[in-house]
Amino acid sequence: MEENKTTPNLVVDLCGLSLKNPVIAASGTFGFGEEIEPFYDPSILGGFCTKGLTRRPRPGNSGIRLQETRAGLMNSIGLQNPGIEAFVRDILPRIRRFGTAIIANVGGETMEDYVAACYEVSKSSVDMVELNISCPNVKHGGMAFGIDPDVAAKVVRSVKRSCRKPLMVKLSPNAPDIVAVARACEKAGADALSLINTISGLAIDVHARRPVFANVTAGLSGPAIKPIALRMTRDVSKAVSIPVVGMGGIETGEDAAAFIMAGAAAIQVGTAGLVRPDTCQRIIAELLEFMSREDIGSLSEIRGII
Amino acid sequence: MEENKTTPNLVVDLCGLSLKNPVIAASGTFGFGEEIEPFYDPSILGGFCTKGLTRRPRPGNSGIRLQETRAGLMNSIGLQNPGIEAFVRDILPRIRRFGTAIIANVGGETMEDYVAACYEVSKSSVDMVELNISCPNVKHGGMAFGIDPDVAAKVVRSVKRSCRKPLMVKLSPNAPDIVAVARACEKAGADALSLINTISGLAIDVHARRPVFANVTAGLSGPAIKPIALRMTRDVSKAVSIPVVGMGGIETGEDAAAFIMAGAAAIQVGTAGLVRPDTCQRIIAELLEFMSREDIGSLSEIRGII
Amino acid sequence: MKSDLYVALENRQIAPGIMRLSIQRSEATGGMRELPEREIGIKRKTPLNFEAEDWAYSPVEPGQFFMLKTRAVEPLLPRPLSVHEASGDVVVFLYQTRGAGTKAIAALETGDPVLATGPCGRGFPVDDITGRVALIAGGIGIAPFRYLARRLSKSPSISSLVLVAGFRSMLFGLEDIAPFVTEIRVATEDGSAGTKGFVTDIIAPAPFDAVLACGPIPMLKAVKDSCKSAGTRCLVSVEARMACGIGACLGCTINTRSGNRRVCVDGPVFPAEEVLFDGGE
Amino acid sequence: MKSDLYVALENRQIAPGIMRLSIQRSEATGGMRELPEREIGIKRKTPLNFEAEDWAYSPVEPGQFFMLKTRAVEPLLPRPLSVHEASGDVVVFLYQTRGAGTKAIAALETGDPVLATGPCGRGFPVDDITGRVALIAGGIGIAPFRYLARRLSKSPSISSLVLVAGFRSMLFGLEDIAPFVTEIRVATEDGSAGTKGFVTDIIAPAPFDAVLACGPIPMLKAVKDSCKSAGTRCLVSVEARMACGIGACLGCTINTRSGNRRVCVDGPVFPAEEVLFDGGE
Ligand SMILES: Cc1cc2nc3c(=O)[nH]c(=O)nc-3n(C[C@H](O)[C@H](O)[C@H](O)COP(=O)(O)OP(=O)(O)OC[C@H]3O[C@@H](n4cnc5c(N)ncnc54)[C@H](O)[C@@H]3O)c2cc1C
Ligand SMILES: Cc1cc2nc3c(=O)[nH]c(=O)nc-3n(C[C@H](O)[C@H](O)[C@H](O)COP(=O)(O)OP(=O)(O)OC[C@H]3O[C@@H](n4cnc5c(N)ncnc54)[C@H](O)[C@@H]3O)c2cc1C
Ligand SMILES: Cc1cc2nc3c(=O)[nH]c(=O)nc-3n(C[C@H](O)[C@H](O)[C@H](O)COP(=O)(O)O)c2cc1C
Ligand SMILES: Cc1cc2nc3c(=O)[nH]c(=O)nc-3n(C[C@H](O)[C@H](O)[C@H](O)COP(=O)(O)O)c2cc1C
Ligand code: FES
Ligand code: FES
Repeated sequence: MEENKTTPNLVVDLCGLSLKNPVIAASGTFGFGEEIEPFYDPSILGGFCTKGLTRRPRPGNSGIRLQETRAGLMNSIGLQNPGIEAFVRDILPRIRRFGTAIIANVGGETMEDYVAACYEVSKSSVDMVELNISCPNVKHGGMAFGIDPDVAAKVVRSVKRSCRKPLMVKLSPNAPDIVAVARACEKAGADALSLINTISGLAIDVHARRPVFANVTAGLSGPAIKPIALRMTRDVSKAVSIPVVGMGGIETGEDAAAFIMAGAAAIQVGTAGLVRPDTCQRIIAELLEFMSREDIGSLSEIRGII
Repeated sequence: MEENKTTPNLVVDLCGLSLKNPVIAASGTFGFGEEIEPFYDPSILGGFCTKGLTRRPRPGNSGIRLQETRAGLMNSIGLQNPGIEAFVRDILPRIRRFGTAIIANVGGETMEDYVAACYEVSKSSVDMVELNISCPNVKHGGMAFGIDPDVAAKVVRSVKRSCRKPLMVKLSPNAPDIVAVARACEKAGADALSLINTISGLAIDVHARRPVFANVTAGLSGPAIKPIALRMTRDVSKAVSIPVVGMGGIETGEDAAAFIMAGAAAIQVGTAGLVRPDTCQRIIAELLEFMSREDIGSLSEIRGII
Repeated sequence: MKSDLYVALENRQIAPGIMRLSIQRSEATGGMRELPEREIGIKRKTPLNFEAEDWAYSPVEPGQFFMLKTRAVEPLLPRPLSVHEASGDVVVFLYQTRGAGTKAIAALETGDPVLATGPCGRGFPVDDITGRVALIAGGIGIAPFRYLARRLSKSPSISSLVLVAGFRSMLFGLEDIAPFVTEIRVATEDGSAGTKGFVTDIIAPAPFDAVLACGPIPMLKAVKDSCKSAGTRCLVSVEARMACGIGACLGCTINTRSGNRRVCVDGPVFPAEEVLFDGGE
Repeated sequence: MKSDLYVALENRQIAPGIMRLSIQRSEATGGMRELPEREIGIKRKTPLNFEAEDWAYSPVEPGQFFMLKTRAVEPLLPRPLSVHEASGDVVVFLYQTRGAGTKAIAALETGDPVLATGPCGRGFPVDDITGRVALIAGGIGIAPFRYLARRLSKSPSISSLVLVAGFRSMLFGLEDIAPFVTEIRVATEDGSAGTKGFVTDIIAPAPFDAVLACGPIPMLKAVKDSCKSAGTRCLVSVEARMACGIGACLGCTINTRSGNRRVCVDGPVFPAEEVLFDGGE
């Protein structure tokens, strides 16, 4: 075999933001990045998304917050976070040194919340804003904005007006028509899209004869949902011309390659990073290895070929 | 502990059809019932659904038809079947002796197909018709009818006019709003509903750089989808007053109990029966054991309590 | 055909990536339905004396297979493996570790329980094969040929039995078959043993009354074609992805002259002229 | 805190449903990142001599825990287990087999690889505990107390150390702790050993300077309340469902006087008065 292959190029341009590689740690599964430091240097990542931030601090949901399912994890955290102000003041200065793209994931309950929160956080040194209109675990707001294309367009348009950083909109797999929402967000000015957030599911404790979660339903993530996430990533990629960041059940470098073949510009890793802290590091290495083995020089050679 | 408990009562009334117990083998995973005979006496079942039948014989899809995923199975069989006529003439007389409810699962490509097929098969000795308006693996028809409430209502109304047996409509989890479709089917005259059919997913062979399935997407079933199926079973049960038959990833007696607590009148077992031929037999035993242990005398005590 | 609990007796690597597994169905496990959480208390190694008798529980045709599932939760589905030998209360498999399923099988240790459903499908019609016979194996396709050769060697209507085996590089499984055949011919793709090339380079079907083949699709196709030209009867054992293995899911169908057939119950052995490789011809 | 590959040295049942697992982090595995498919070639049993030294890799606080994951694909998530002992390159766990995760751990055999992340969380502040000390354990809550008792027994500022242990019926783990405490009191719910009743029936906090408790929530709540009345300092080790164990997912939060706290990094040991059992008070 030929031996003088060059190392594959993993660099990704995400609407102007240059990422070292396409591997981004997903919101809510990576804290604010500090938790990973004992395990590896976060600078190796393409980037990471912060835990969902809201205008005001939120305590999150009470009761059980996690339930494992076959090859999956259900969660009902409920956007527990210290609020944008505390994030920008106390946390961001500490994590800026990581030398990787910081994407602020922003949640909300009202249109005004979203606009104010995105404006506020976009004035800071974060590299990008990920607008979470797809959280299934908050009663008023969150997912409601990601369900209807018109409502999604409205919130994106409003946020976009004052958001000073590239705006990535995170879509909900629970939308009746995720492609329609994607198109509406693109038209409303989104710079990029990310998908999927968790899928609404139900767990029942048959012995106690009640739902496991206080909110009854909760969001399903992990390897179980990968085929569904991959299908949606392809559907949305084919429908829009802005970059799409795919996620849902990614565990390996080959999973990452599959999402890129389905059209993703970059990918995010959530649940698999909870299973093992060094997962993202391993996925980057595996993706490089896969590309070398299969003689793929850069991601654009395989992006969207399916 | 008290020892003189009576055996729990598993009998289910499904719109006039009395089932020995709520465990029904799901369509497409049980052939025409004959394959199970070497393993157990099919008369122990509440009933079984035949492989999807169509007006004319169908060869099904070519290419790879199965792909395992984490805790799931993707299939793209494409309604391979001998057609209603051959079923009624050659197969039904042989399987009538099983002494369990036979539910004819009917697929189609056009409104006329559905009406003719249901009429034809309902004249035979089958106990019930399950109208499959949710097969994701057939290009024209199938799932398309289960996506839009108005279209679903139309096909149900038309079929119902000439169908001589109770009509159960099988819903698609790929519908934008499964509850709206359920309500429309109820209003159009459905006697019962069953859900969920498989969820549309995508698998990519990253080495070959192409989709695994010739149809690109295929239907996901098995334990991976259980939380989603359970959520939809509850949503639909709460929205309609006709009986709902729940399925999706059921593997154990406790899983069956969870679906019943979520509102199901009965349950179906698909993929788990492929993993081990004796699964339905085991689920019946486990459900009995669960009820005895938890001191539940009959299913109505727990049905819909969540 | 039954679905029962067995115990792993021995699971041994016989060549890189190639393992041999023996499982035992015994009184102690025959009645059990569930995979126990820890090992069953059976560690004795039954001496594998295959000369004596056939499988004790039902007739087994060479080419039939079992669906095997270990205690591992993943992968979900059982995996089909051909009967390599069957005798007394023991069944032996020869297999190549490829993906998740065969890896789970490779992890079995003596005493571990295995759920096995079988014997499944239709094998080679031993009583119906006569005269000069060639067995053609490609790689792990050699697995069913030990039991097939033993059974054929007992048949008075067989006059000669030649094994033609092709490998990528490493040879395996030959010594188990040697006692039962009149001749062995070997080809390797890299020329490291036998003739360099493919099995089809070292056998011409014309002198044979029957050719029985098992191996990868391109090989089966080539064997089919050359048998057709030579007018030699040809039976092939076909692989397909399976879920149930008992005919219930239609996941394993192949296209044949008589329409779709399920590999798991109508096969895996088919007359070669029946099988439409590449979906059509 | 690190995530590394260890090898199971010994995994033994010490009472019905209760197991003790020792794992070793050695030069041979310290650098490995992946769970190999078959066992690693380390079968030696390190003599477990815990008198001598502390864990070789970093200081371990009693009450800290590791997240353990075996090769089994299911369950997906690792499981938290408290440090029962830590010495040299060996960590020992005492655990009860409950669901899928602990069952997978119970299936570990000598030589099997285990992925362990730890030591995680905040344990008991050994240097900060003085005078007359009571350890209160409910059931498997006794697990961290062997290492805790050994560490406390070395502290010159401890004047007495009483272990108060409650069980449903069967006793376990006591003999490992006995050498390090001045007194052991036992209660069983069925009265089969010690006093019939709950731990709270056999200890009054007043005579103690500190009470350290680990066990089910209702017990912790009762201990907290009686310590409050008595004015005795009380520390409790709390359980919560965990996904990551490193503070990244917020799945393990409990409600405290200072708001939500993550059990995995802010705990599992908390001052009892901080913890709002039942979400509020
Ligand atoms: C009737 C029958 C008898 C068989 N007998 C033997 C035997 O005696 N010894 C032996 O080593 N193998 C035998 N096989 C093949 C064996 O079952 C496959 O190796 C196995 O299904 C692949 O499973 P896996 O878990 O190793 O790989 P998987 O992880 O399932 O897949 C690995 C790769 O193999 C492919 N694959 C999956 N299933 C099949 C299949 N059924 N056939 C071909 N490719 C597949 C997939 O596309 C994938 O790329 C037999 C197959 C059949 C159908
Ligand atoms: C910091 C910490 C230290 C621990 N130390 C030990 C120890 O030293 N020895 C020991 O035996 N156990 C210990 N545990 C508990 C152990 O982790 C649980 O037994 C385990 O999480 C349950 O997992 P499973 O796979 O056995 O059961 P699962 O199948 O996950 O669940 C079985 C049942 O346990 C419940 N459950 C799940 N997770 C937890 C949890 N974290 N706490 C309480 N209940 C739960 C579920 O509701 C379910 O009903 C500790 C837990 C924590 C948080
Ligand atoms: C514990 C947990 C918390 C999460 N919190 C958030 C969040 O705050 N904001 C958000 O947009 N997504 C959140 N998610 C969703 C993930 O970012 C991701 O979209 C989803 O888990 C699918 O990817 P995965 O299968 O790789 O986990 C959360 C997921 C988990 C498991
Ligand atoms: C191989 C296979 C074939 C199927 N064929 C049909 C079919 O013909 N008609 C139908 O209504 N559903 C069909 N289904 C869907 C199942 O009946 C069931 O709705 C689905 O698999 C979810 O249940 P499970 O998770 O228990 O398998 C098929 C499923 C599988 C796995
Ligand atoms: S594998 Fe199910 S029909 Fe053959
Ligand atoms: S378990 Fe993830 S934050 Fe504690």
